[in-house]
Amino acid sequence: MTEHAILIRNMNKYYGSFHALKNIDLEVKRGERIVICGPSGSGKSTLIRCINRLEEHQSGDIEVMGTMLDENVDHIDEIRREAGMVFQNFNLFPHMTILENCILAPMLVRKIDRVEAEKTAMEYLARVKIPEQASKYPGELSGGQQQRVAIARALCMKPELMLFDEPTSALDPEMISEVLDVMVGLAEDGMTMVCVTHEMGFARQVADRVVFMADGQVIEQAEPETFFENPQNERTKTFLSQVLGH
Amino acid sequence: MTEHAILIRNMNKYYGSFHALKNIDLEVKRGERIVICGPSGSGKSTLIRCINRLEEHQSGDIEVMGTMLDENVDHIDEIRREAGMVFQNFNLFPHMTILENCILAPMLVRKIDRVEAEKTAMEYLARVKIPEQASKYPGELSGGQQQRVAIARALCMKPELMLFDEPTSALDPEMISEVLDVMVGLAEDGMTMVCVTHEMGFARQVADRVVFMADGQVIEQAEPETFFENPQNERTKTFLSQVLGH
Amino acid sequence: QEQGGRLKTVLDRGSLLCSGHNGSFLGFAEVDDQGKWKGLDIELCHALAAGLFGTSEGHLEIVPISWAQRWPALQSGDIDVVIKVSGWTQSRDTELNLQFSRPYFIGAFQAMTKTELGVKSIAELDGGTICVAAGTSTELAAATYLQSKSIKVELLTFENGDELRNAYYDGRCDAYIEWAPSLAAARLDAPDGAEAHVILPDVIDLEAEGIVVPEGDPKWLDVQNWMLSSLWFAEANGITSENVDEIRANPPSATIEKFLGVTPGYGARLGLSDDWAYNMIKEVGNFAEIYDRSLGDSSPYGLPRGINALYSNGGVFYPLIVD
Amino acid sequence: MPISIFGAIRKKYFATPTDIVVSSILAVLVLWLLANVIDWAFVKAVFGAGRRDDCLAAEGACWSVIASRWRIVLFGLYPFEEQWRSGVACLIMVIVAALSCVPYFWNGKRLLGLWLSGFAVFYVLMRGGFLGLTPVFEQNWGGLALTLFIFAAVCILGMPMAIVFALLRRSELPWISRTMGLIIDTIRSLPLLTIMFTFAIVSPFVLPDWAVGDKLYRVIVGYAIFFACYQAEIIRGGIQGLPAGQEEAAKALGMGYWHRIGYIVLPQAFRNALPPTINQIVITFKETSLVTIIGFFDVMASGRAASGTAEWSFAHVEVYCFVALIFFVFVFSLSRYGAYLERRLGVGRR
Amino acid sequence: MLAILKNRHVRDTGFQAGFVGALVILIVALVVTGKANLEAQGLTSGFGFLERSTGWRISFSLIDYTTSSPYWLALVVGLLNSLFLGAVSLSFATLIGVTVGVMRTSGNGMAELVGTTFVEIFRNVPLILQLLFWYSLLLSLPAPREVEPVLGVFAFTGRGIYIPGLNITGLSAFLIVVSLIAGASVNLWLSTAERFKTVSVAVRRKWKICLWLGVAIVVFAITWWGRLPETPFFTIPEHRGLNYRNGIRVSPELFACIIAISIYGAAYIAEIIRSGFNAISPGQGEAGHALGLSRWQIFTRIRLPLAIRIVMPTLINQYVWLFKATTIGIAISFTDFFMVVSTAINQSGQTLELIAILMGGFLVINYSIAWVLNRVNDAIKLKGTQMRI
Ligand SMILES: Nc1ncnc2c1ncn2[C@@H]1O[C@H](COP(=O)(O)OP(=O)(O)OP(=O)(O)O)[C@@H](O)[C@H]1O
Ligand SMILES: Nc1ncnc2c1ncn2[C@@H]1O[C@H](COP(=O)(O)OP(=O)(O)OP(=O)(O)O)[C@@H](O)[C@H]1O
Ligand SMILES: [Mg+2]
Ligand SMILES: [Mg+2]
Repeated sequence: MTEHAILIRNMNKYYGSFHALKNIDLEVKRGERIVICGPSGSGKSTLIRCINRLEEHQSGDIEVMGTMLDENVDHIDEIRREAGMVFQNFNLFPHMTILENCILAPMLVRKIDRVEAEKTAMEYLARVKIPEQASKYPGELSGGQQQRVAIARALCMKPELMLFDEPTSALDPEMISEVLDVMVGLAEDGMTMVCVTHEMGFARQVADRVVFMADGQVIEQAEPETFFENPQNERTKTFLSQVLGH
Repeated sequence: MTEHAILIRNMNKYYGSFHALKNIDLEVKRGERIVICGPSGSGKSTLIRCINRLEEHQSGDIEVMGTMLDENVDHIDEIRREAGMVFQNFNLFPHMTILENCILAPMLVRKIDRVEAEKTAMEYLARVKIPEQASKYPGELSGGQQQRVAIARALCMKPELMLFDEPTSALDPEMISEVLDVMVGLAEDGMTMVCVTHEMGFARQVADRVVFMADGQVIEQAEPETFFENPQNERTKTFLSQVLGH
Repeated sequence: QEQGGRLKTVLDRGSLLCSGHNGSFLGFAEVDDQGKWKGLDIELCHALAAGLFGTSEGHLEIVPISWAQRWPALQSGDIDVVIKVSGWTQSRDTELNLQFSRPYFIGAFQAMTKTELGVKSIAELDGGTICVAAGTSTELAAATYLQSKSIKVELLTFENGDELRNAYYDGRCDAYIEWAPSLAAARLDAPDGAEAHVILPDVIDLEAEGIVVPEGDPKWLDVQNWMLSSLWFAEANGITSENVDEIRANPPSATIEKFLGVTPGYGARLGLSDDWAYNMIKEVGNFAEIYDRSLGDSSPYGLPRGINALYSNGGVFYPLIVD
Repeated sequence: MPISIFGAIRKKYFATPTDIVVSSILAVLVLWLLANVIDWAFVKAVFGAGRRDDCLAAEGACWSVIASRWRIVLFGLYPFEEQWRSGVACLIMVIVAALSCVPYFWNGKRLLGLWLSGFAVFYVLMRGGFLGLTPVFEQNWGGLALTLFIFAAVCILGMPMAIVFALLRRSELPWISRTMGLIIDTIRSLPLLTIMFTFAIVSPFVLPDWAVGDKLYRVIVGYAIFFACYQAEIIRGGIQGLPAGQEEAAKALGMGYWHRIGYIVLPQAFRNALPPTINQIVITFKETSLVTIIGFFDVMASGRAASGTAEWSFAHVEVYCFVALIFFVFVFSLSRYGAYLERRLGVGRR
Repeated sequence: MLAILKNRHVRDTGFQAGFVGALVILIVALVVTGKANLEAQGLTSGFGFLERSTGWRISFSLIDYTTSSPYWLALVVGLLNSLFLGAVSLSFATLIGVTVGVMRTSGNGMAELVGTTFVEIFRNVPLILQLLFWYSLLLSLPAPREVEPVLGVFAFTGRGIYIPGLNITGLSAFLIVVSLIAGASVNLWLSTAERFKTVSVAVRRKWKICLWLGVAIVVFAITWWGRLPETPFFTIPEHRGLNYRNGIRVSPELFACIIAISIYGAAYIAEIIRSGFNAISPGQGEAGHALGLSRWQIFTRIRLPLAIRIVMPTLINQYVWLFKATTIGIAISFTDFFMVVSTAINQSGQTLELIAILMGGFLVINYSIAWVLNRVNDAIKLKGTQMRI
């Protein structure tokens, strides 16, 4: 068992001829909580999606939980099982109830029997504070509730690592905090987390490290204190002044 | 030639059993510029659409430019020729170029020959500051440009009276001013205008009178000064505090 | 297919796949009120099945099939034999790799027209319109005849027998060329009565209708030929479905004794049971009976035998020698 | 503001002078047509079995032919004494079709189970050969039962094919999707008749003997492939209507290809594609009538056989009307149901 | 080794090779079996038979055809007949369909009722039944002897419909239609193509005048060249003997096909048109009203053009589908392409070759229809990104 949850070395990603990620190096230790930020189009989503192979990278190495992300299909499956992901648009399955959303993957992928899976699911739904919605359909929930279900669904797979891609950016202001609360709770329980977000308050509160990206490159990494109080790079400064200025 | 551009007396309008306009009385003199405002659903659009018979009223009299709006189809045609209208959603004809949009009605309705109609159209397009777009299609223009074309199209019929139904409410903020500029120019040239809008700045600047509607009734009419500084009615006050509060 | 293949295939299968119709063809293949096939062609199918298996009951499948599909269906094995009023033409015989049995029905092509037109011969139809069935040898014969006699008429073709007849009744054409049996049937059946129509005497052509089997299968062809011959033999010798048991019990001659399978040989040579002819006669009767039920006096058509009678009655058919 | 009934009628039919003229002309036309049809179909018509001679004399319709020969139209060549089986089988098919309109059955497994079991009962009942039921071979099936059989078989066979085609068509592997696209486009631009014709006539030549099978089944296979190509495009449309995030979310949960397809993509795609699917099924049912041209004894052919006898050969229009009515009842109710579904889904769409 | 099998690229390549390979093998196997089976039956394969003379008639032909014409000519006759039937009936279907579609969205209750009834009846009964029905109806018209021509020039008889006509060959009539369609297409191209945007309207109008002059000359030339020898150029039907002479006779088979396909197609097209009209936002009509346009002007200048643009893609599919439906003509023996091929199979036994020709023919025709219509669609579709209409 390696001590690294994620290890990215010299990774490059192209969309056609567009160089979306340039020589990315990133290490995430087990139990570490990383916040990635940066201007729009800087490649944050792309990076996080490369980690569980929703996008394919072209060169360099990615290792997740000690498994090398290569062309071997078993490795890809392995990594996806270990990394839970939460999207900006929730992406709940609208034709299934909340509970079914949560038990589907454990039953199919982890081969857990239904009773067991439901038990786990109800636990996590309780944890994100919506156990009473279990038999509703996603369309009947508010955005904030849906995002919490999405988190619970990912947790039901008992991942070692959680990836968040702007989990609050599609939400109305009053719902953002209820989702962030859940994420803070998760962080406090010691989950390894990589989180793309513009919620700087959240970054300050829970992040072990903030990674700043621009133009497909990692420009700066630092602990939140240092990052917010004393950014080194010009780009970072401009960005922070914009984001915090609001 | 009457001195009234519009004369509405005791007019009522029903949608089925819903009483949309209640005992409306309204006079608009030639050259006068009226702004109508009021909360959503108060019947502003309905009122303005009754004036050129896009909606039929059930009782009371409407007289436009001295022509009585009754069942006589010639009267309706006459009034529609004299009253230009600009809609919230522009409603340009997407299968015709800008120029064709502008010359269609003059040619068909006023029987003006093509060369003449194109000359007039280009004049008005120049006036709304987009002569260079004449051969493009509406789909190729921005919203603000489209709305200016819609104004030019209405002007090409050389109407005595212009009706505006929230001409800026479907526009992005940066486009609103370019449309309002055109309208201010029009007002300065002495065009009779009836304008439904929530742009209070515009109302202050050009309106001779502001009409406030609520629940299908005209609640209050006053000069802009009086209306904004010293509203009489409770409803007006609440409304103004909301609108100006933003 | 190897030699004798089709006979063996049929016997092994235990049932005969015979051609039917997608709709009906008056007198030859129709459906009665109970949904059962009847008509001359169908009776021959029954005869064949009875000969092969002792009885057609449970051993005969009438496969509905359209005109256009009979050859491909035969070649592909969808059906074993085409008994579907098919004329024996050279191109069919040679290019299509079909083999015809001896004819079992002779149809003279004639024209029927309305009495009120007062027309006496086909030549007088010049300038008119004539209806004819599409893609059949009728069409070809009519065209050739009209061409050779320089008669200028318009030929209209129809795929379907019903359509064709109705077209004529409805005045769609002045005359209607078909082989005589159909004409007679149509005339008797005319909505305005038989008297309103007259069959012109000109014989445009003769068509000999045979049973069709694939080429290169002589044993299967033999069965067809001897089935037909047996039906005529029975007729010539007065053997009917009524009296066949009686005659078999005390055969008047050694030939008949052999024919009915009392003494062996008649069937074995064909690869059939020796009493096959008996079974056949027992079930469907001799040719006269079949004809009578389908087209003759016992049918609504009442078509006289004419040329289709045995040679002894002025017709052209004759049994082969049973030895 | 009260509006009188006359007012409503006036508004709807006679609002403007043009409306008055149009309405009046149309009304006269409709009444004239209606009067003629009623006159022919009822007033001057002959009812009751076996009244051929009355028919010949009458000016109106001869419904007598239907009274005498309706069983042929419905059951075709099926043995007379056994026709109750054919009738029951048809009824079962109708019930199955009706049941699949009940939302309870709207999931893959139940629908499949319903149709398969319904179809199996249909087949066993028709074919017989057990429990003292005499065997009746396919050649003797006919009329409505044959039409329903072909229709059901085409749907049951075609639907899974359509799914496979659709999945291959949108495969990420370019050669597979391109080849499948070519096949689908080619088959879609051929007339159904030529496909049926080819499968009926040509396939025996190009298939090895053991694979040939009965002509009926060959044509069904051909029709099913044709159906599948159309339906595949419909399903593909349904899949494309899904947000990309659905598949990604499933991937991120570690679900494999078949799980994603089976649990996430297809159930939603079918829901999206329901209205066009019903439309396609309606068309399929109607076009089943084409098999008569390639020599089957379906309800069209049996209709023609019903009037194709010396006795009744003048009464074909009446038989056509009867057959048309049969089709109309089936097709109209199906398409109405489709329209209802479309509205329902349209309202519920978020 | 196992690792290689787990490699995604290897797998992908494997799947693709497997799929395409299996398909190729299947096709090869079918062809080989087919050849073997046919040889076993002693049938010669190959396309040599196309040169042989047919020996059968074709009742309706646009070009010269006799019983001694070769097979390929018969096939051409069939193909032309199919195209002819398709062109005529699709035109009528469009005409009727648009009318009914408009009726259903007209706001006149009576028109809506009639339109709805029309669509529901004709969409819900199989085409083949409708065809047989119209055919029986046409055949039950009285015989020519008993028919007095309507207006002195149109005779509706059980033997066909007689209309006045030019005495020209069918082929030249066909060519005239083709040149008119070509003229219309070029016209459309001139008025919509991007590259002529810069040319002023007046100049374009001159071009169009030249274009139509050219078309007129071509049409006239074709007409002249295609005159039937020794007949007057223009004739009207008249009684002669048992039949009508002169004028143009439309056979009941053709006429029934045209009616059936037009009406069946119209029912479908009407639905498409209706959905197109419903998709237009009411604001478009209101804008027209506000400008003082009349109802008719709004309809012809705004709503109809918009509706057509909206439904064009759906219509294209519908046209291809309807063209395929013309094969139904075989049910009443209209000698279209399919009927000719079917007869040819029956007469020559060259099953495989003829089926290949049949499919090839339809593929070419349908791809051409789709291609042409898609060009039209590209030419007229709404410009720009804003698709809200
Ligand atoms: N599928 C794709 N094809 C081509 N280019 C893409 C694709 N997805 C993203 N890009 C480009 O890659 C760059 C990085 O995109 P990415 O979505 O990772 O940005 P981001 O940092 O997540 O931005 P945001 O904050 O807006 O989500 C952008 O310039 C984007 O246009
Ligand atoms: N076609 C219609 N049928 C029935 N009710 C209608 C119709 N159009 C408008 N109404 C109703 O009439 C009332 C007045 O509508 P109107 O559109 O005139 O309001 P408005 O003042 O223009 O509001 P907004 O600021 O939202 O445009 C509303 O309650 C509305 O629901
Ligand atoms: Mg992003
Ligand atoms: Mg409004």
